[in-house]
Amino acid sequence: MTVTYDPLQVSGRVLSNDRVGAYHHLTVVAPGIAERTRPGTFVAMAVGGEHTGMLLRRSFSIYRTRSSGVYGGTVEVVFAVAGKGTEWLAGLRGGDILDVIGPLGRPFTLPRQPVPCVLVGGGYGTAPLFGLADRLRERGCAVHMVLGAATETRLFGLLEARRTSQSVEVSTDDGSLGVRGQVTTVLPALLQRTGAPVVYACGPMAMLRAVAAVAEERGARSQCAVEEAMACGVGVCMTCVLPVRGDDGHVRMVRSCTDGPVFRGDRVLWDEVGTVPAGTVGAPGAGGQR
Amino acid sequence: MTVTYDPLQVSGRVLSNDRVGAYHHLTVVAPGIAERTRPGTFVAMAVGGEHTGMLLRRSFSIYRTRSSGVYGGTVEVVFAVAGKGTEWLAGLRGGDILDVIGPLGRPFTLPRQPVPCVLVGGGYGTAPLFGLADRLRERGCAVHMVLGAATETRLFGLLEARRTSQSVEVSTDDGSLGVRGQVTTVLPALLQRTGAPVVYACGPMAMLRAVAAVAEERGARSQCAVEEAMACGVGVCMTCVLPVRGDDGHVRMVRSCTDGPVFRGDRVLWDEVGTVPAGTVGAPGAGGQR
Amino acid sequence: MTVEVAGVRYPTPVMTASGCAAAGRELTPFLDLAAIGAVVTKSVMLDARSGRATPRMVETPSGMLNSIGLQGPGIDTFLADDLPWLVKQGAQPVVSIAGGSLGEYAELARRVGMAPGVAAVEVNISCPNVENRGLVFACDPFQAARVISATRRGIPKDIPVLAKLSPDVTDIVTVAEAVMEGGASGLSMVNTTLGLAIDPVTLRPALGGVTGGLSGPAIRPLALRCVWQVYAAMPEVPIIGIGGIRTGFDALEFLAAGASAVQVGTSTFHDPSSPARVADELRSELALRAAVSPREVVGVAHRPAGTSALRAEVSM
Amino acid sequence: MTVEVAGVRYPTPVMTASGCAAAGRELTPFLDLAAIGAVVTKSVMLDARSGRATPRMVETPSGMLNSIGLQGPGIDTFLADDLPWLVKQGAQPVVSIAGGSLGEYAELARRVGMAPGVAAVEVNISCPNVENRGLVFACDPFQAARVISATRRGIPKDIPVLAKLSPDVTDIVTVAEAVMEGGASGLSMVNTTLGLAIDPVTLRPALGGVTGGLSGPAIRPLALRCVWQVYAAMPEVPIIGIGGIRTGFDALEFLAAGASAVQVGTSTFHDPSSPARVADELRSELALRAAVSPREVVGVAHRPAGTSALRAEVSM
Ligand SMILES: Cc1cc2nc3c(=O)[nH]c(=O)nc-3n(C[C@H](O)[C@H](O)[C@H](O)COP(=O)(O)OP(=O)(O)OC[C@H]3O[C@@H](n4cnc5c(N)ncnc54)[C@H](O)[C@@H]3O)c2cc1C
Ligand SMILES: Cc1cc2nc3c(=O)[nH]c(=O)nc-3n(C[C@H](O)[C@H](O)[C@H](O)COP(=O)(O)OP(=O)(O)OC[C@H]3O[C@@H](n4cnc5c(N)ncnc54)[C@H](O)[C@@H]3O)c2cc1C
Ligand SMILES: Cc1cc2nc3c(=O)[nH]c(=O)nc-3n(C[C@H](O)[C@H](O)[C@H](O)COP(=O)(O)O)c2cc1C
Ligand SMILES: Cc1cc2nc3c(=O)[nH]c(=O)nc-3n(C[C@H](O)[C@H](O)[C@H](O)COP(=O)(O)O)c2cc1C
Ligand code: FES
Ligand code: FES
Repeated sequence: MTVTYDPLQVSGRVLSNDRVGAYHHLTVVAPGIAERTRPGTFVAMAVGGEHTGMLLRRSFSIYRTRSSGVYGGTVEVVFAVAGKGTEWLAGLRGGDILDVIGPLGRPFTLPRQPVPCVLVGGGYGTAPLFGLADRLRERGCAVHMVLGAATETRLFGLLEARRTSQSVEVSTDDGSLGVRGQVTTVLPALLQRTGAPVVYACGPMAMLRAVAAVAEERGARSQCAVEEAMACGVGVCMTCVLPVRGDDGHVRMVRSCTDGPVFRGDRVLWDEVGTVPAGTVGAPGAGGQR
Repeated sequence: MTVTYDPLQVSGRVLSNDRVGAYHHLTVVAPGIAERTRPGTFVAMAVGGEHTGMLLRRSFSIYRTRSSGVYGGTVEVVFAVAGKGTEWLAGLRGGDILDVIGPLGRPFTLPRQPVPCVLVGGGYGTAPLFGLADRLRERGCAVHMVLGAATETRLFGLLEARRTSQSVEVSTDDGSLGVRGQVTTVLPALLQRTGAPVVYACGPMAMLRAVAAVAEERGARSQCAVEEAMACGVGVCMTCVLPVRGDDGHVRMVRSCTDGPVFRGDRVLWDEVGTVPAGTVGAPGAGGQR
Repeated sequence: MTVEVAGVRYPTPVMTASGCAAAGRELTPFLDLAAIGAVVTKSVMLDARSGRATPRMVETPSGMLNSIGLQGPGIDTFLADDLPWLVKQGAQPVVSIAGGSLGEYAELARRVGMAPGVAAVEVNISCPNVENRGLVFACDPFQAARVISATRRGIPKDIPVLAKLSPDVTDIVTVAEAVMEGGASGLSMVNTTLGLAIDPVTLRPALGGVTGGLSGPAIRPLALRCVWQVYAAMPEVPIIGIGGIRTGFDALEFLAAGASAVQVGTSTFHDPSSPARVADELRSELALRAAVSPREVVGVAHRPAGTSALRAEVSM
Repeated sequence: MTVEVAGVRYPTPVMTASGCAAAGRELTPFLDLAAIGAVVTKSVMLDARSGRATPRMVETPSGMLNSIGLQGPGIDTFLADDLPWLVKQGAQPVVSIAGGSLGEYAELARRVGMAPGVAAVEVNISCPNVENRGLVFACDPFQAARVISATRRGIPKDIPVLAKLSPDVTDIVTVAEAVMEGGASGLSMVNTTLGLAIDPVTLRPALGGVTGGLSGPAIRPLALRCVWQVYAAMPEVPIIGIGGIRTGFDALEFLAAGASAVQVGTSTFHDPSSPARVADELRSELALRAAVSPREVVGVAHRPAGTSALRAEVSM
């Protein structure tokens, strides 16, 4: 509904682009974006160069920002090569120009009280949690992290997590590091032990859904950053929707770019993502625009 | 009708890409192409990278080749930035990969006797004449060159011409170097002086037409390398045609990529390029494929 | 660079395209809504619509497919919230409406016709007609004309009604003639063309809605051809050119082919400042050709070679 | 990877597209003509044709426009020179014919029908009918069907006649049904879609022929949609998919949508080895999905989600 922050469109210069395990860590000089960034927001990057056939921007959670420095403010993202756009991004070298819009979307909501918090990241989904952790600590919240991935090389930020968090738990599907299993294998006990009333999560949809369910069972709130295919990233196209129950109890198809990417876990109809659930406001439409 | 040489398709590595006056001098490692190159043939380069919206190759006369070297055989071209494809080429750096097909087309026909020859180049059109000059000298022909351009910075290869040719004349439209005027301002006297029975020319269509006319007036033969927009460069699309009179006296729309780019100047219907002259074989077609 | 289209004056010839700018609000960080040609709003229907299931988009070479399904709040919310907001911003609101039946279009027109501040009404006729086996209005000259007359009746005389045509027809001139006879004040050309993509994992259609609308630079030559054909047949009819416009030169192409103004859609997703940037670039393209106003180039591509004064001024 | 289309077996499902490979000769430095699916030759007319004036092409975003005007040597030269040469190479020649009247198609068919070595005849019906105000045959189901029956009569029973459809129609299924009733053995889908571009210097149409055919990846979603619609209506009809195919996955998309084979056109201009390369890539795409033959994926996109065994094998 509302644009929380005024995003900027910046033609930035790439400062560095390094491999980190299975991921790429990209730093771009993008003055002005850092100052506006709050944890959980994202950037949308133009890919492919001027005469590309790829029209749509690619979205990435903001990993870190620096408001200034020798080169001016920077934005950092961590990404996996998933297709042709990220492949192009992976080929960027220092000095190349990159068009960035950000910050976009709504950030994680921070607790008013200094409560213990659990932060769950799946794969590169850990990236936006470090900025969140900083903010939480500033407010006196104890930060416990859970990092999960398919395999060890797909974990991101383990050392950083260990350095900065009260506790860190790790799960991998193949057991190559930490507990063999999913983040939800370790989450219930951690919630129990820490008594955390809130869980923050970023990662694949299946993980978010499972985390939201565990949180709900334990009476904790969850804040989940989702990833839906976005054509515009700024709220004008209506491609990025998912079914979310509003304060009024009604389910609506809600834009994840402007109303998200962070949603309350108990509000998303996880099982019905990819459908228009019966009873959604305006459903089922008879006919309509293709 | 026939493919004179077997072209190769090579994924080459850029060795260097330097500015030379108003032009760019690009050297690509493209093993195999050098051995097949004869003066007047050209290469077609893919532009824009893998996910580009630019589907068609760009054609360039071959300036020089080296059959081998530390890096393997190389091909060199000289080009002006004309639009988005050449702009992209201008941005290439050493080490970048470039897809090259060549050599394409028919070369200049060499005289059987060691006669004096006049070589006329307009702008970057001089580039393919140096290889031709080498071959002519090998056969004992005296080589006289005329270089023309709009202005001094658009002349290419003047020093090289001076170093290697019997005589060099220069014309510029603005008089910034040499004679003020066109190549045809100096050509008649040069033909007279040298008694050359053949003129070789490469440059803009208007220049070729004028050169062919002067040659014809003086009873000399001309060999002109034309530049028509080409979609395929290899003879399959029929986009690159111009009206040419054949040995049988009939005018046909002839492909400049496979039947050219070098044509006898007295065979091209210069005034009717861009039309289908009345009397052309198969003209006027009633209806037809769009 | 103001232009007049069907009696209404717009600050520039470059508007947003329906469905690519929502109701304008989200673009305010990137451009000044009052300074662009117009804000053409997302097609609104009578009632709230959830739209289709996701995935709703697929990127394609130099284009994209979308299958949104006209998600929206319904006309009453639109008229209560979005329209007054746009008017307050000083924007020129062109309201796009879409319906499933003649009655729905008529009712929409009645309500929009009573709202203050509407610059023009654009009628999206690329909708299935629920009363005619779901056939799209825009693909049938007769039905298309009926929708336009039903709409026209509800809209005050001084507000132009623009019929938005689909390119997916054998003969676009016939449809254009029909809607003009039906009472349209001008034409918006074109809507998306129907396309499909296959998902690499499921090998099923990639879009939730199976087929979707293809847009972006990929379709520009097709859209330009439609404008060219209709202008050639009816040079007096105001046309707004739409389809794959990304640069000022692209906009100029549409003007030369016969459009009096243009809309920028998909390009906004790449660069949200597009409608403003394209206008700036168009200004330079016109200056380069010593054209004093956009009007001067409208339809110029139809004049015999050499008869336009514009040519001589260019050196490219 | 052999496939059968309308009773003829081809070494691979990937053929050249008419007008994008001449009569095959020029591609020999880049691929083995005998190893590709088929060489579909440039549409040939009864008499020699000069074609249109240049410029004959414009590059467009992810596509191109062409206006060649069917330049060619005429059927007799073709049958005397090109066809025997192709047969000698061991290629599968699919002969494309084009005419301006029913009589011309009939006469072409008669002559092609007598020539040895023809694998199939493809009928390019995207030509103006000189006997019907220049209206394109392919845009009128009735005329399209008449051309096909006139052609069919001249061709021996064992040689399939493929009707090549234009996407520029309101309802492609109707045209498909008509040509099948007219006696077509299968469908080649699709030809180029009509487009236009403006020259930046003259501001006149950039093509000598004013409008031209748009091809390349830009039109792939449109072509796929046509194949999807026709297969959905007539799953038993053999379809050859054409339009913007550049990679093996693109070819797979067409198979999944319902094509039994594909043709590669514009991509050949970028990479002259395309018809062979796309087949190689298609082989990998099939292997990735544990499909043993191309047949297995034909039309798979139409089966309800989850019912195909292919899905489980992919990990992308
Ligand atoms: C809010 C948000 C935050 C994200 N944060 C990160 C991050 O921090 N690190 C990271 O590696 N990835 C992140 N992603 C996913 C990332 O955007 C996709 O991996 C990327 O768009 C794939 O582009 P591609 O061209 O490589 O893939 P292709 O498959 O070639 O892309 C084709 C189209 O589909 C879209 N698409 C494909 N996969 C996804 C996806 N998973 N999510 C959204 N759109 C997709 C692309 O944007 C593009 O439009 C995020 C996505 C969103 C929406
Ligand atoms: C046989 C041959 C030899 C050539 N040799 C040289 C050379 O040595 N040096 C050099 O600078 N240029 C040469 N050219 C011209 C060169 O190919 C064009 O300048 C180049 O294609 C322009 O591409 P672009 O993308 O920058 O321009 P754009 O205008 O963006 O190109 C759009 C399309 O038009 C075609 N096109 C545009 N201008 C020309 C042109 N003049 N000739 C042919 N096609 C054109 C392009 O190939 C492309 O398909 C040669 C052309 C031919 C046919
Ligand atoms: C995501 C999306 C949504 C659209 N929604 C509408 C719509 O609601 N009403 C309408 O008339 N056109 C709609 N269109 C079509 C555009 O207004 C425009 O006609 C078309 O996209 C071609 O222009 P473009 O290539 O500049 O996008 C939509 C297009 C897109 C891409
Ligand atoms: C330069 C060119 C010439 C063509 N000539 C013919 C032709 O003679 N007959 C025909 O049926 N199709 C012709 N076509 C259409 C192609 O065969 C094909 O249907 C179309 O280009 C779409 O496929 P593509 O995107 O792979 O090129 C031609 C296409 C191009 C680009
Ligand atoms: S991505 Fe366009 S509205 Fe969310
Ligand atoms: S460029 Fe294709 S035939 Fe000459």
